[in-house]
Amino acid sequence: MNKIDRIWPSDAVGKVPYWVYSDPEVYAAELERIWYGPHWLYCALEAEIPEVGDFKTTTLGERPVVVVRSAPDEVSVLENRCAHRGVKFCQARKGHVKDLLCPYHQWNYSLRGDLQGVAFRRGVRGQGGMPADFDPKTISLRKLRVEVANGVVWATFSDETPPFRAYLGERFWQHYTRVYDGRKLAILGYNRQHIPGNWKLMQENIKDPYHASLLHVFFVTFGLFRADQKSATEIDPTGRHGILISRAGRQEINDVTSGMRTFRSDITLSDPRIMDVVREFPGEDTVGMITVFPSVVLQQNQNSLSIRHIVPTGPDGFDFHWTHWCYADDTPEMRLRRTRQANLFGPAGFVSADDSEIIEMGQQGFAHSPDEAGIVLMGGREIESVDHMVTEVGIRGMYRYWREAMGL
Amino acid sequence: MNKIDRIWPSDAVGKVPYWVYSDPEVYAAELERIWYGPHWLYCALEAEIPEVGDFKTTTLGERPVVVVRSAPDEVSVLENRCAHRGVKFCQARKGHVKDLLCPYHQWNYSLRGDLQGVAFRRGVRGQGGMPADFDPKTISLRKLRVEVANGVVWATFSDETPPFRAYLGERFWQHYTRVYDGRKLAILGYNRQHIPGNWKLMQENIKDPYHASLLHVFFVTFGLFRADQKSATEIDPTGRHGILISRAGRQEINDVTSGMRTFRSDITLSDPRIMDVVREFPGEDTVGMITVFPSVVLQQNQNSLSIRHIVPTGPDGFDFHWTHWCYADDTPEMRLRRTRQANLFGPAGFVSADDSEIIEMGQQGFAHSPDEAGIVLMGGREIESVDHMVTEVGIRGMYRYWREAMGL
Amino acid sequence: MNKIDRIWPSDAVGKVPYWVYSDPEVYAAELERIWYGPHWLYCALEAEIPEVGDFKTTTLGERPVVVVRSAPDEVSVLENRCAHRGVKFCQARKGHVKDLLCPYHQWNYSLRGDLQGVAFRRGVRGQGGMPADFDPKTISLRKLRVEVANGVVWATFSDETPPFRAYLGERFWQHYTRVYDGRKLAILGYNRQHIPGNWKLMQENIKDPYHASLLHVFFVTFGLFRADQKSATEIDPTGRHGILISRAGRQEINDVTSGMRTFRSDITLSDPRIMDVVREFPGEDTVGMITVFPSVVLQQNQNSLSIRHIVPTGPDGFDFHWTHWCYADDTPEMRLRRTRQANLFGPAGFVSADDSEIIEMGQQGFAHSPDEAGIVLMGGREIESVDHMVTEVGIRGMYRYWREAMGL
Amino acid sequence: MIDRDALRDFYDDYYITLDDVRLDDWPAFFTEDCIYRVIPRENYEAGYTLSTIYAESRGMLVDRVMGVTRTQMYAPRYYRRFPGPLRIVSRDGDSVRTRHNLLVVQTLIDRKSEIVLSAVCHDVLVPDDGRNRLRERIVVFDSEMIPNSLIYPA
Amino acid sequence: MIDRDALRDFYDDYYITLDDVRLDDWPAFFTEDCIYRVIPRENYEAGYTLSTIYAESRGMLVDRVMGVTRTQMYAPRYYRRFPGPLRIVSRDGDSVRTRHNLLVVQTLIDRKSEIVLSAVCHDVLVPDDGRNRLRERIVVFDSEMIPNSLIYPA
Amino acid sequence: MIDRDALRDFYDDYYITLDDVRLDDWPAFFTEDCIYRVIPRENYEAGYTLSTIYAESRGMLVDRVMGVTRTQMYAPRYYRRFPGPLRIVSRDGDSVRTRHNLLVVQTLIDRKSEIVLSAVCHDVLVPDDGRNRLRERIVVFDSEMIPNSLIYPA
Ligand code: FES
Ligand code: FES
Ligand code: FES
Ligand SMILES: [Fe+3]
Ligand SMILES: [Fe+3]
Ligand SMILES: [Fe+3]
Repeated sequence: MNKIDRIWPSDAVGKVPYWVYSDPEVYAAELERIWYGPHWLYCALEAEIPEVGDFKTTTLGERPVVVVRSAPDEVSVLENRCAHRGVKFCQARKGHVKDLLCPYHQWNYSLRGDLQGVAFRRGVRGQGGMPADFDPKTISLRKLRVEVANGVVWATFSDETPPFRAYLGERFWQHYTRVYDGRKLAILGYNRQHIPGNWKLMQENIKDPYHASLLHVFFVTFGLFRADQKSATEIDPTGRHGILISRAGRQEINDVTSGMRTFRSDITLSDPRIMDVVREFPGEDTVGMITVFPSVVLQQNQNSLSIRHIVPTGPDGFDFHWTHWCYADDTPEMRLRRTRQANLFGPAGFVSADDSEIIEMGQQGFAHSPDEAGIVLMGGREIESVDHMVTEVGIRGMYRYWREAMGL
Repeated sequence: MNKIDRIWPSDAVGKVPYWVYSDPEVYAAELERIWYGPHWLYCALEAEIPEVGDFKTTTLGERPVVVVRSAPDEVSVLENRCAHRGVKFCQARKGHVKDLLCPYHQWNYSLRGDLQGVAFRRGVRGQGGMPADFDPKTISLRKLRVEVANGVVWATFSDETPPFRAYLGERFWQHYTRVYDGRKLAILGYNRQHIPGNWKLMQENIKDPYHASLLHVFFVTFGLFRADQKSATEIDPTGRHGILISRAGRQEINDVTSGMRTFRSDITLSDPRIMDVVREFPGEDTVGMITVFPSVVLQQNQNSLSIRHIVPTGPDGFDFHWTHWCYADDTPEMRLRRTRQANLFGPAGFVSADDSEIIEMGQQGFAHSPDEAGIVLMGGREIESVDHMVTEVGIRGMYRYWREAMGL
Repeated sequence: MNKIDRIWPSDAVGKVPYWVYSDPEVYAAELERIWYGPHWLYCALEAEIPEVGDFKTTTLGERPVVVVRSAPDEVSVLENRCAHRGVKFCQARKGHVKDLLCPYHQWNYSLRGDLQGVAFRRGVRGQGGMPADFDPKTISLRKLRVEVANGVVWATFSDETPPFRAYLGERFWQHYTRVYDGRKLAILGYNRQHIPGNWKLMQENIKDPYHASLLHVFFVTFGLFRADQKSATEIDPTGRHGILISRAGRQEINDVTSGMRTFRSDITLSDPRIMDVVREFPGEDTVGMITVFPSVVLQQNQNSLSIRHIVPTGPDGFDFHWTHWCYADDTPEMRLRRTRQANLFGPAGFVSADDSEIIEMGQQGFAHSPDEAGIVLMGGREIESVDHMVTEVGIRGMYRYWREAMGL
Repeated sequence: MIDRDALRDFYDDYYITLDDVRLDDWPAFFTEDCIYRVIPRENYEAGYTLSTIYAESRGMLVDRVMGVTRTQMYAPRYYRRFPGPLRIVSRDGDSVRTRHNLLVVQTLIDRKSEIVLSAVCHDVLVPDDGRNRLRERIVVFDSEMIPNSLIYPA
Repeated sequence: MIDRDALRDFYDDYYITLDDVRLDDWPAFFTEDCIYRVIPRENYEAGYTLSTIYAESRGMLVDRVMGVTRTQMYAPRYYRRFPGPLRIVSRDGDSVRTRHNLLVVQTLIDRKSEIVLSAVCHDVLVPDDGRNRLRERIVVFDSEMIPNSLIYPA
Repeated sequence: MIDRDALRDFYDDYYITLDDVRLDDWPAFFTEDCIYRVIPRENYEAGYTLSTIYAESRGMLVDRVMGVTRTQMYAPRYYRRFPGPLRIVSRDGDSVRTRHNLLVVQTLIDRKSEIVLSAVCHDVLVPDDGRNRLRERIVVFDSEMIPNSLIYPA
């Protein structure tokens, strides 16, 4: 890989240079050091592959993989690249198989990725075949390390990655298990969109509570997420993970909202069922948005639960896959409630469309000024958790970690 | 920026190597040294933003900017990139605002680009906010130097750029003011097309009267621009600017036209109103096509007036924005005449479509032969103004200057 | 050109690293050293340009050329790039001309590419014109070396390329002349598709008989090409060219087919006319698929005859142009038979669509793992012709030659 | 009974209203208790309820319009809708079930026009105080990867 | 009165004539004193008169054809037109005002097919010595950035 | 005689059958001795017989379906067909010759929707034991460079 000759600004904590979003060399290094490095990447929900032989295909970083239930209590994550001549042999999004078969020459793999059949290995009628020193036992699909944590499948390309719970850290393990509490999950459905902006902008967006009170008129007006509400912005010790916590308020004019351009006291809902929220988690908090670096956002917003998967496609864009889910034992009413609240999220979401648009507008703004830098001073230069949302600490934390991981 | 290891041909004046049109390193250097260097770039017509608060967005080189009337007699040109985290905050083509507001966190700027409002700067209920050393007065949108010359708004990224009149030079200031004479202008409308060829090919095209008599059957046949007519090809002392001057003739067979493949004596117009030209400028000349390096073509062709704005999008293409205009006090008849004559120009122009097509065909021809070179010897090797159109002097002049500016 | 710092795997013959398919530097070197180097490239069938003045445009590597009959017994292949300023002057696929004229400034070339007319060379009415030292006789379109071999037009950019027959080698000249036997050819028609995979994958595909018995259910089931049939896989002494020879069998269950996942004993054709094959070539062989490195596949499969032309468009894709042909003296029945059998081939071919899909799936699989390698050990490590199809020798041979040619 | 001419006129009005971005007039094309969804084909075929846009009443459509016009932030764009031939699937009393394909083409500033949705619409129309209205409209779109946001309704 | 069948036949003829590039037959679809414009939506909505193609008479359409066939230089290409449902907007005496969307797809040599125009057509038809003709046709296109040239009429 | 309503219903059925990938039902839209071809415009205009898909009988269409469903290997994809207005070209006895444009839009997994074919269809329909069928269908496509494979019929 070419050497990266970029200099970080002198205000190391308060500024983020724009070349991090557009430099192809930096992006190539991110794939190696972050995506294929010591980090856990989101793969799937167990609910998507309940039976042995059920599989799902997805992409980690830029590499296609197959996520398959290889035993009742085992999930295997294998590179979707045949060991023979590299074909992405599995093309379906989902399915059920007995074994993994590459169509080109029918090399055949067990659900664990071990090569178990090589067509014509012994030749045909004494002709051809593989040489004596060819040993199928030494060949397999590339297998990733896998952990299944309360219904969610995680994988990593690296041997150095700590166990998933340690990767999150105790505090974030608590946040994680608040929603992923071991109950069986079920799929509500998917949304998929391509966002033409650097992948880190999505991580920033969900680590940035500062914008929520200002960009999202819907949130602000109906008090779903607003600066005057009890809230917290936490990061893990490394700074790479974050969570935004908040407690819903009302559509009220007060000392804070009165000063907000985005607060609309005159807007009302003709059918307020979208705001029909029920409390289902311990505590008063109504929003818990977790960013697990680098690949995913875990959304709990009112009763809407989703996993938002980031698949980078270059320095200037990423595919964004939304998996909305519910608990397997949800009542029909609860499923309907979650489906209804999903109107706030996704490519047409009352709130999320603001974010996907702003990310594109960000890339448009700085793509041609790589040597300028953004300012992340809200809440000062501290890098530690705080009990409010008037801060950019989550972003400062992520870049402190990013520089370590990237050696920049 | 990587060093460019390209060698110019030995016939320094008579040849132009094809790598100037396709090498990404060369293109990157052009952005820095030419587009963001000591050159005036076309922004807008004052007529597009008559009132204080009126704005227009456009792109200079590859950078988005906002062109806004910041005072009755002042136009500001500001990078469309929020000082906070770089968002291209202004997305509309045109509009009217009281201030410039970024939607992401509502940082607020005066029409001059000064930061005048930072949401939650003091925090919310004592929490968060910007640190003590944060001084909004030191922060603004990037402001470009601006000059308004007889209704046309120009801007430059560089402090070294001489005043606009000096940039043109006296002689070209005269050419410029022949049409931009201080009268109030009005907008007739726009055309926009993407031309898949290097941006310099458009500058060359309008600096090249040699082709006009040969490529453009319409011009030739109806005598609008033809080699047998009185004409001139002028360049400024630096060689970067040029003008083609010509005097319309008739559809006549003579010593010159008789030898022209493109002269069609048998073609007639069923409705000749498109040729209903009136004389409106001092002197006999009917065509004055000015190229102001690097960003624009100023068209006066018969009664059709337009500004053709070049926005490069890479080594192999550019967006081409046409602004057709008239004088504010034009009669309805005159506006109609200009609208009618516009059929010669633009993406569907009887004449201009030949040029946009030929530019694409040029890029297709040499893109894969960067080490070959084109020949620009028509009219010899001289680089000085001449009183005819059988020359490529304008191109020779541009590349003499381009090599200086690029240090190549 | 930048230096390529890639290391070939230690198992030099048995493995092919994936960077050969995706590295832009490698691709750039391939254009220079292979496509524009000492190799014959397919241009056209003489039948496409029977009369003097008939021309066809095509692309060799990435360079556009004009293939024109410049004399009753002479075909000229000229770069489609005007010597003046590089315009791809000829835009039609096919046509008939008296001379070659560039529309931009009407420089005019003979059918052999010699510059024979420069508009306004002597100026107009004593003004302008070309300088004294301008000598048209020294200027021409770039002319390629051309050979016409039994109705097929070949060209090369290099002076070192041996004569075409020597380039093929005696053995392959015999294979070539088995079908291209000197009889007059006629055009049946074209198919054109863009395949998003590296160009070498197509060469590999047709040098790889191993896959045919496994991927192509249609071939296998109806016995058109199957491992239990008499066959041969030959390469030329350099390893760059290859041929797959086979003798059709029947839809029978035997020791081999019984073990084939892709053999479907239950499938029958409702209208078997597609299998109505007649023997027309000497010998028993029913299939002869020749790969002439690097640009073309010569197909003789049953009675279906085509030339498949590879036009690379970058490391990750190529345009694939199919020219189906017949003998000029074919009966209407025979033409119909060939047209009918063409259903097996092309973008919608019962068989070929499998291949174009598998090539895309290959690129998808390894594009993001350049440092991994594919295995080509079927049939051992030998690199010599064999009389069966259970081998990857053709691929091993091609890469042995490719490394020589590339100096890697 | 809603005859072919009435259906033709209904859809002409419907699509012209949207193409002209007269969003405030849009909810009136639906019954008070309508079901409206824009849903990925993937979800629809799997029986998943999750929709990209989902409404259970005319009121929710009014709220959707409020969102697009009052609360959401997005880059300016044009949508243009190209409906295919209309199929009458079945009639049940005075209601009629129809189906047609829909291509939605979007254009953003300085960009070429592009396909944003390739979809099929499954509708149910009924006479409803004096005019015809949609009691149900399910827009099932093939498009696997939406070019960023979906702003206007289909 | 020009009824629906007559309109259908008129537009079938009109678009087939253009798709088949029988340009010489095209001006006859217009009245002698017709207005024809192909105009960017941006100009149309701003009230700007500038059009990408502008004609004030059948003669100017004849001249446009002359340009395309005799004087202009351009790479070969195919255009194919996909008109949407036809809306009858109003009738005034024997003239009828119609509206429909139009998608124009172009294909250049060795390239994939692409959208060149996404537009809406505002037409006025009248009976004119023995046949129906366009007295006015305004093609308002969304497309913000034309892929190089616009050669053939819409 | 096959009237307009019958034609409309025929093509509605035809395209819905293909859009819904009910391929086994597709051959029945053709007569036993039908001619079906999907052919590049380039070949068609040059008089070349070579077609991208070619069938001389309903049996060959059945075999084509067998290929797509039983023998071929390809990545999953959606096709959606957008036919343009139908033109009745001529009638000959009880057969009718029609023509219409056809836009085929494809969507692959994780990709944006794209045009796969921009074409014109020249058809001949006849009544054939109790229903209408295609005796001939020639799909002439402009598309110069197919995005890899053409899997499903048009
Ligand atoms: S590439 Fe998979 S079996 Fe050969
Ligand atoms: S990016 Fe503009 S206010 Fe934050
Ligand atoms: S470029 Fe060909 S004549 Fe000038
Ligand atoms: Fe947000
Ligand atoms: Fe010109
Ligand atoms: Fe094959």
